[in-house]
Amino acid sequence: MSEELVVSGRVVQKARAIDFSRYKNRIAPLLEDLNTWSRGIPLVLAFFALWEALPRLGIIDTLFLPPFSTTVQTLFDLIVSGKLLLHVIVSLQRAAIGFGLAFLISVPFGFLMGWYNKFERYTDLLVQSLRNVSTFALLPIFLLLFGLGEPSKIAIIFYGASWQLLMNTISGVKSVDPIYIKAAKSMGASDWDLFHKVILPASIPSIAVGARLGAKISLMVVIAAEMIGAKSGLGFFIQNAQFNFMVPEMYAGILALAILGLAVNYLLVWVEKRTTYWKGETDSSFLG
Amino acid sequence: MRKLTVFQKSNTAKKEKILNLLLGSSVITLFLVSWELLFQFKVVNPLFISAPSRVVLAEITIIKDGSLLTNLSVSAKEFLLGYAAAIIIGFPFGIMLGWFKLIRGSFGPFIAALQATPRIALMPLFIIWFGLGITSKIVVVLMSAIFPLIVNLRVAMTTIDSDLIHVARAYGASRWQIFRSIAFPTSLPFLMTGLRLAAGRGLLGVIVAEVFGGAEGIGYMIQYAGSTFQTDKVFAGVLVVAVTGITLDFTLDRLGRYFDRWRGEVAVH
Amino acid sequence: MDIIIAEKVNKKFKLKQGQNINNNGVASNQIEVLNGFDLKIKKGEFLVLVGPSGSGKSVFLDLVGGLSTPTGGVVYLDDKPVEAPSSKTAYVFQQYALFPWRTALSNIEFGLESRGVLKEERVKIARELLSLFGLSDFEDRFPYQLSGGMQQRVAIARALATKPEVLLMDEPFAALDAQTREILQNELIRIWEGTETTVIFVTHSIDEAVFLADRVAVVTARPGRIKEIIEIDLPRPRNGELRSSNEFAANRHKVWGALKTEVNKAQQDWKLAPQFSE
Amino acid sequence: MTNNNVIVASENGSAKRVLHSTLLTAGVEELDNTLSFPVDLQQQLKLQDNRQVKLSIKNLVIGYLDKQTGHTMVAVDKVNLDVREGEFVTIVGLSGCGKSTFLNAIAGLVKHQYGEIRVNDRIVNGPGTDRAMVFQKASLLPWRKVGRNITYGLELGGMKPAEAKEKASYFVNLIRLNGFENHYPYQLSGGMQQRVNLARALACDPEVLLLDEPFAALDAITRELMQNELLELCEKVGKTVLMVTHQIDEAVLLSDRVIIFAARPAYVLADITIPISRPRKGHIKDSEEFRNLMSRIWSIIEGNANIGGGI
Repeated sequence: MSEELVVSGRVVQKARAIDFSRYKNRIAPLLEDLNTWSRGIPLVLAFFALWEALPRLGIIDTLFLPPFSTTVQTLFDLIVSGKLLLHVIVSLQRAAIGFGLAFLISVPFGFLMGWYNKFERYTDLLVQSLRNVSTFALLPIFLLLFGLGEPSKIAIIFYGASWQLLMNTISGVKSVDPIYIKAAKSMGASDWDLFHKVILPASIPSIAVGARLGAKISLMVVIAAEMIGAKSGLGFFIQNAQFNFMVPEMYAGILALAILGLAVNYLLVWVEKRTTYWKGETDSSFLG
Repeated sequence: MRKLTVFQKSNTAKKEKILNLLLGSSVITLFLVSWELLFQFKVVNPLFISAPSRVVLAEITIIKDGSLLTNLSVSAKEFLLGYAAAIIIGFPFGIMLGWFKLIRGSFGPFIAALQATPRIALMPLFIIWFGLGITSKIVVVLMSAIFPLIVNLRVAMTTIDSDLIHVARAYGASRWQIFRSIAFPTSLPFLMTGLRLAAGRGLLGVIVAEVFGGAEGIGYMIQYAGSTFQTDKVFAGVLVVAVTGITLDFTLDRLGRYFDRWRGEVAVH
Repeated sequence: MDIIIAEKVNKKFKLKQGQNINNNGVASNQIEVLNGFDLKIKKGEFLVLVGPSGSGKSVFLDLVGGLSTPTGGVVYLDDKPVEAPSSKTAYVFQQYALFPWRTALSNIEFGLESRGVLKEERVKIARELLSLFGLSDFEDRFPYQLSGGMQQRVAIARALATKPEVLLMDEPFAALDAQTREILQNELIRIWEGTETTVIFVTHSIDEAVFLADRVAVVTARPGRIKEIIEIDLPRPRNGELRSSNEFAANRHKVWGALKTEVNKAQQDWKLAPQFSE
Repeated sequence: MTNNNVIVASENGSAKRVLHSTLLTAGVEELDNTLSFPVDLQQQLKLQDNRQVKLSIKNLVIGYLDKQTGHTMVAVDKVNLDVREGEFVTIVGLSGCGKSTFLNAIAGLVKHQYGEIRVNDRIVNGPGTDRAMVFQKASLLPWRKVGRNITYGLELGGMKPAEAKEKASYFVNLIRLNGFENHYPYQLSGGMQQRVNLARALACDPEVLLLDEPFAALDAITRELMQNELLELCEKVGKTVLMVTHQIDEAVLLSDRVIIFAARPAYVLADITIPISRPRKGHIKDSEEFRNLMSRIWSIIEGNANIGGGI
């Protein structure tokens, strides 16, 4: 109840000042996030309790569902012994190489397709057709072509992740507001200026979303590829556990994968926000 | 700002479209012809890479011996049941998730975790639970298809134009009336997008499920042909999957545009 | 001494694929926005273009700015035909068009960068302009952190940074609320009266036109050409009080009189346009 | 709510007043004794008018919680206002002075803390069909065609679509959009959309029509045309209207009375009768009488802004 609040005009001024500084405050949205998420806690706890109770009470056979504590214990043991880490690193490595290649090739190609109308007219139909060929249906072909080793896995990750990156780059370039281009031209910007000072930064948000979705696909494809033909990696680990009926290990593997997936997703959402800091949106929808 | 009327079905638009199609297919033809030539001149190993002509022959063979029809009907059944289940569960769930804050908060962590986990890793789990039969495959399709629906409907509910809600309230609309006259129409285009994405994912789910633990279906056929080095048959199977996917996508896209017609496309100058 | 001369300028647009408009009942994919547009603009004057929507006022600015070329006729800038964006002109848009990924300061620097001005010099010029508009405390803000009025001030500063001879302003205040608009008009006239820049200003607001202009050029309904040029005989320097004077009202009356028939014509046109239903 | 978290901030002449939340719940007399306002002479002159009072606002106080400071701030401070049948009253004031909040409260979209709103002598609390609001943005339902947008309010009120459709054609005529019934909103220009918005409100046949800066989103020329159109329309249908605007010329052109609100919190600074005879035409804007009225209103607003510390 400070004195300055009494005079009306200044109150308005003050509220305005606060309004601007709010954008720099990074804690508020975080707190809001936490607040939303805290509502989820009861249900999450209930879920874990049920997971623990059902097998313990003999309602579900422990062969199908080991109790939650057993699963966590197994996961813990696997982490401590370093067995799991090895598989995780192998999987991440494959995903990263495949994704990196996709990024290096798709993004420049996307710029070409987005900017040069003629180029797109020729290539669009082919791209659309190939994009619609299910990655998993192609898996046997990749195996035939590249054998069971690393190249086939990286090739298929590359194939899976490329399309999303390509599509998002194209739409990013195409949706650059023409007024920016007009403004830059009116200030005498050269073609190179136009590209690296306007089109590139303007399409980054869209590319960042493409990268996030592409990374998700990479993770999915690497697991799939490892489940079919590999001797290492998280996918192999889970599949192997199932074959040998090591049910707790299988659950632990899936749990580890869920955690890994969440971590990767959060990381990418963070990267996305960092690259688009100038948009000033505090949207925390990583569900998309 | 002034709007210009757009006649979507004008002759010039049609001509442009046909031209684009011609240009595009010329590139595809080039692609196919060079593939065929590479094969004919033995530049590639025929064991690994088939040729367009041989794929067509294989396609005819599997149609004639009935194996395509048998496998296709199995896959279709798995897909349709899983897809339907995804709609039945995903539609109301997505709407509730967007409309009620409490539900959003409660289920948020589960959805985030499930979304972030590659669903394929759950495949061994489903096999343990539901066996190697059709049920586990339906569940995979369901799990693949449901998230695009949920996410799209949730987004639809949270992006409703607040000005419209304001208007409705000013005219004395009840919460149910607001839902029916504003939230529902808003969500329709999102629903169509969701359905389209879900179809793509569901199709992917069918193939994955059959490749991994199937004894019948298109995915199994491809997988089996691959492991026995019948390359032509692999490509024939892939072609069937691709054509199905493109057809489904095209149909749902058209349907989506119908529900989106009030948005219109206008040029502003 | 005329700095800009437009002679018999014609401009037609081909619409994007799939778009047609209705020209007196005939569907066409060409639209004629300027036809026989003649105008001479004196060095250092403040010229305002008013006219109904779609009468090609903005298109004329694009032609002067070298962002597009006329279909027929010539636009001369300093006796040379305009063919490409020139360093003598600068543009201010209704939508501000600030680059959202640049801060206020580096937005102002943009035009100077293309001209190869050194970093130190650029920052110095940009800071001076920011302080001229009272925005010194906001140099590190991104556009989304600024109000509409502030964004437009930065945009004007960005245009002035290159010391243009001709400033092209395309409805710069149309997106602002009534009060901010008046404040910015006052600010613009204060700053402009201290320079020798020629301004071509497009607006829909008659009050704005009368308040700012040396001369108001009324443009006809599409296809646009100059219908009438009205000298505004109000004294300078001008300030907000002028708005309620009788001379102001008299000038306003003159402009509205010239404009009214054109607006009505455009209205007819506009009712014809969307002539299809589902 | 604790008893010390309300700070009413307003500066009226030289008196500085601080109102505690206890007062918000106190009786009328106590409040009336605490705060007395200079009543403009014209207000008393108004009493001779014996048309029925359609909308009556007494001691209206609207507060809101300022999330930054956690204090309850007062947006509208004890406003009294009577609008008689067929009268066109306009509220002007600086942006953010609380006039839109005031209008929203009358529409029932914002809760008021104290005082009462009566329509036809009946206390209203919440939205109702006796009032209809026209917003600044046309906010038409984009998936409905023009005809069904006009009948939206009627349908919410439970009217059968067939019956509503009949009504729609009358209003389509009224706003001169014949032939556009089957167009989607995106196919209309801004001015046309706003006309549909107006028709949607009129279709509900409200006792009081509320206009919230109805033409602020339009370009200047369209705005002038729309003002003329509204002038004509109002003289035709003879509705009781309460409008909020930024545009002083708009206020003077259209209104019988112009109410000037002080800035934040809002209270009535002045109530000015516009003595221009009806029917009016748009060109009266260029008359000296009109300009004088405008500058008089402007000087009151400006004077208040300077006292308030400047905006």
